Amino acid sequence: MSDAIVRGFVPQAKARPPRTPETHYLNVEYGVKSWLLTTDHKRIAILYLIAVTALFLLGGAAATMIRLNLMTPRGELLPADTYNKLFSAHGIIMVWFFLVPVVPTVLGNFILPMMVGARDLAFPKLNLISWYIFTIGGIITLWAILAGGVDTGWTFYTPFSTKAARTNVIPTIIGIFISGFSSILTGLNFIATLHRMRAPGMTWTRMPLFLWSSYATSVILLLATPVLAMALILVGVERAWGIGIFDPDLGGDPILFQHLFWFYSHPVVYVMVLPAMGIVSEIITCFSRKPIFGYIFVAWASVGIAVLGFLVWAHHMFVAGQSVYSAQVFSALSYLVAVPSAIKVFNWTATLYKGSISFETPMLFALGFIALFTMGGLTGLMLAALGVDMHVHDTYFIIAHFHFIMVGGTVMAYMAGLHYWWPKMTGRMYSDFLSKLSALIIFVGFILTFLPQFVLGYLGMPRRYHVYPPEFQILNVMSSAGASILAVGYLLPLIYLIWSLFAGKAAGPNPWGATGLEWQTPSPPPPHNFDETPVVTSGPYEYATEEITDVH
Amino acid sequence: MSTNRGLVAHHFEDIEQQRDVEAFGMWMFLATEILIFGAVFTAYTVYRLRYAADFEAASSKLNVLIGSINTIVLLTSSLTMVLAVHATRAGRPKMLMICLLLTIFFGLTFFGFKAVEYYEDYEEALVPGLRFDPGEWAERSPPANAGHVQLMLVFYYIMTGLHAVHMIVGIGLLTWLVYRARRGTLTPARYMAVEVVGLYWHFVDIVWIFLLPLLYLAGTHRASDLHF
Amino acid sequence: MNAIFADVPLFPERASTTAYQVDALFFFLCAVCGGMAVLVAALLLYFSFKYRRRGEDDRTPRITGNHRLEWFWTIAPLFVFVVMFVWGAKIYTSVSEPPPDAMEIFVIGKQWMWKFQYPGGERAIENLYVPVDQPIKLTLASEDVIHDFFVPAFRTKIDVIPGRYVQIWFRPTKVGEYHLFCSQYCGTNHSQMIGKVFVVERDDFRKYLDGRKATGSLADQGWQLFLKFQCNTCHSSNAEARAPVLEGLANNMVTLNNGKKVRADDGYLRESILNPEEKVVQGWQPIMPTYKGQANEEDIIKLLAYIKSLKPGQTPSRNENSSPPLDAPRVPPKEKIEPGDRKPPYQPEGQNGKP
Amino acid sequence: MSEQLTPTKTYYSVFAALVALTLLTVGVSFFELGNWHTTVGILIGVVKASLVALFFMHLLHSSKLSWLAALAGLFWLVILMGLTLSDYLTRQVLDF
Repeated sequence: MSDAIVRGFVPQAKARPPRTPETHYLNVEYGVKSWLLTTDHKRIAILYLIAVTALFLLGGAAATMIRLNLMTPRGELLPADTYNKLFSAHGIIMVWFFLVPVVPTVLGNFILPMMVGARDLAFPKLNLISWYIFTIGGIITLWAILAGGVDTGWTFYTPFSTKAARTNVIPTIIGIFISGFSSILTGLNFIATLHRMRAPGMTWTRMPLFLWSSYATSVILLLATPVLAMALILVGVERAWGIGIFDPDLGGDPILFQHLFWFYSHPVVYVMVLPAMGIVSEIITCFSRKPIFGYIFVAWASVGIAVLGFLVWAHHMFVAGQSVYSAQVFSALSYLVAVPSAIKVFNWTATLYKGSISFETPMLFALGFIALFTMGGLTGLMLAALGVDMHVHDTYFIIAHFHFIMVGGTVMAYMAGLHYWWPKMTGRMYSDFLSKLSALIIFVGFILTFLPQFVLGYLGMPRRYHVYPPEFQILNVMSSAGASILAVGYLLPLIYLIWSLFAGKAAGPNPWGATGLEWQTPSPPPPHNFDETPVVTSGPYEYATEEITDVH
Repeated sequence: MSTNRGLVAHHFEDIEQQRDVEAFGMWMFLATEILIFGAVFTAYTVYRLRYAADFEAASSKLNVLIGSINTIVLLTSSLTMVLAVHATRAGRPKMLMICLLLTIFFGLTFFGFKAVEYYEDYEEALVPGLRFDPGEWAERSPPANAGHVQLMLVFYYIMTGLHAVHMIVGIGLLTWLVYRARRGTLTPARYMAVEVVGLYWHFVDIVWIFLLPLLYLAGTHRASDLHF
Repeated sequence: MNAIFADVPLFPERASTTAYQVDALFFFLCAVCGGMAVLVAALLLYFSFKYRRRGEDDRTPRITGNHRLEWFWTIAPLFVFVVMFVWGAKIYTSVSEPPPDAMEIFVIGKQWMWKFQYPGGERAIENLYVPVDQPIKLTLASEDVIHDFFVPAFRTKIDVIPGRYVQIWFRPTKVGEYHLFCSQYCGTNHSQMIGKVFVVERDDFRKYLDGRKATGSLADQGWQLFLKFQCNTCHSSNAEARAPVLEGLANNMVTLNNGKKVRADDGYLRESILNPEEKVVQGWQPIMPTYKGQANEEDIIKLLAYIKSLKPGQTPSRNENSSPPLDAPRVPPKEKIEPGDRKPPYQPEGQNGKP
Repeated sequence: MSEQLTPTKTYYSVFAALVALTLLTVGVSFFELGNWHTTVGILIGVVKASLVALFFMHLLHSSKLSWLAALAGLFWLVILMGLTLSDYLTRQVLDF
């Protein structure tokens, strides 16, 4: 590796004591109206932050109820119907109203235009419209869930959702359908921005990796969401009309719904995890003060995941009665998509080599991400193996696997990104001790919650079970105990982050000594980000050069 | 940048960049639309291959004459739409107004024919769940499976219905253009609004180009099928 | 502490041949994936410790990559993946192809119970008894929504889909009592759509069946339905028959009127009862009415068992002994029809102790 | 998008071609083609759609980005259809 060493890292001179600029995007205007009619991507990001956090708390509350109910094998706490509605609510809220939007709309909206050196996204009004669409969709879905609920699970499998369910399926579907357009418009906005709004000199290979992964994410949002929208419409039509396309009585095939559904819902897993990977790439380089190892591989791995991610959907249907040949094709393709993920993990690890690693809060979360995501990804390999999937499909093994990816992966990385960019977004620093404590609590709570579920799953406990055989109780109690620790871990940041708004120290433009155009602006940034369009002359992670602050 | 002040939004460098972005944005939206319709087309293909005979039987009951006339009506509206774009860029406001109104007119003509067709479908008991006679299909020679016929008809309504929704949105957008044309804010320098709405309108036309063979032309027709 | 954890299972029992195959692959995957996880975790910890920041003046080398190394970890996993894929696919394929000597049991799922029908006509709900060391082929149908037949100890699972048959097979290896779960969410009482699979010795299995007191074998019951639905009006073996003879039809190839050939398997027979005009045999008119709504999944299973049992010369001809029209007050047809009319249609390979 | 205007004559000839192709596709449906009606109809439809896209939607003179978006939509449609059909076309074994 020594041949690649060019120059060494030379620390910068001590910065001036940080202070908050006088005019920034937060105080340039005041009043509710100035927020609700804003087209500033940074303010819209804050609007999303509020909406998404509220929904996360609701989804989390549902999860808490589920875990409480599963403390005892007879499920005394909740009636079966309520339990079913709760896990459906948990899935629907968390997938469509938290995990999918969270990183693109909050961190992406805030950081992406600044990272490319633009004054805003390509379509600022569309961006605001997206937020309204998202909010309206969210309100309709929440109304459906709170006024009677829906008990189909987040997967809406036919013919249960079309014929048997007696709950608010149609309003829920309408809510998800509407919010889907928010995803589409956000993706569209990002792609247009990345193609057309990059600052002079910001070539594709000089883009930070968060931008590459945002691009890949947007492609998925743009091309997968419409299929889900249509699949849901078909369910709605069949349910409302009493006659439809997945109806076995007419010769329709209920499995067809699963094809359409997973055509969206598998790639959407990468919508959740790709931006998370982007965040981690930013943070690992920053806190080890080294350029990313193998930039081109990591960048193209994002694109590879986005494309290959579309070719594997039917691995959710290995035991669902699809053809044996088709199952083999999808199993083989599923292994391909593991390759780019593996590349990323190896390259992050290699980036640490010979670095100068400091363990600030974002870095702790990012390291937690790598560990948990690796476990999630590796168990995914087990699921891609047809023989093993036959046993663990639809059990807690699956639950554990995708929570490792989505909670251990996406949420961990979101926390990392939030802590990383929080000083930029608010101009304030949060409590160092409490934030590190919460990183630790979340990691430990997570492991305790979901590791037992792998065992439960291999033992055969099916998912979505309200009651279960008594021998599974101890593992379930362990999991529930872990969940309560996890809950504390998630509530803690809520407290100290809000606290930091009032009592936090001024952060200064670049508290982490990071590269990247977003750190060239004051914190919080001015309304139009840059007074002068910045000119980029070097790659994204010039940590190992003499000058790290000067990008011109 | 200074020459185009007022034309260019604050976050763009120049008008070129802005136009490119606007066209690209609409094309991306159309890629999304391809997959919206693509999902239904995929479902349709699955059953079309599986129940070929029944789908052809059902298709032969649809009104091929109205379907064909509507195709030509839509193609004409596409022509007037593209002429509207041309008129804007050539700086001919009167021609622009005429073309926009003609486009709306052809769009409404399409709906007129479509309404007649839907009404006839109802009269002929071709509406599953509302008015449908399974016995009629079983007694045909050769008999068709009433279930599969209903499946085909459900596709017919969903596809044409979805297309109609897009037409309504399109007519709304055209009306907005008429409003802007009257206020004189569509000029050779600011023609992108017409171009972008045009892209959308043509796409809706393309969808119908495929609905015609998929729905109306699936089986062999006889001269007697040509009626209103 | 020990007392609490003494009863906690950490690994499911193995009670079928498939279970051993699946576990072998699972252990392999655990070893490979576990190895990788440990490697990554160890590197993370080691680097984090070794290269921790010692001061603000730390210098870091500029390492931007190493193409040879990167290509290595791009390509190398693929070889391991091929092994995983082939191994998994082999197990999966073997599970979808039942051996010819398998005993067939029909399973019907409905909200929220499992119903079983043995070849001898015995019926059961909730608890499935199977003899040890005997390949069992399950043919499964659903009456409402998608269910899933899952026996963890057998490591087998299959979604039961309305509108068609699915099949799965296993060979139980160990006498015992095992969980049966529905693992595809199917509504309110999804978690109570459970049962037990009892793997018993062959003798005990015979005793169990004797205790079920069937009113005739599955094929017998099918024969009654055959008469009740008056199938023999058309499907008769005499010259003026208006429909194909069903004797010896099952699992042979038939030519359809569009020239295609299909195998007359369970799925085809089921479809021919419910959607008769769909796949008409060459040389016949599509005149058969549908029996959708008249014959439920259980009836169809019985009819199938009967059709499969039909040997040449066994189709009941229409005579004065034929059953009364559909839904007329029923007299057990066995007493109305002379024993000479037909031979006993089905004997489950000498296992059935019934007279 | 700033290149010279397409002459209107082009639009009229494309329109004429589209109408002719429509008449052709409807006309063909009166012949006995067995199972080939949909295939022929789709093929003619592809020609018509290409004409509309290239001339009416100005794809011919559009930036690479517009091509990228249009082709991405089509490519993903092929994925959706192709892999879904890979299931349905290989199912006969247990299918009804």
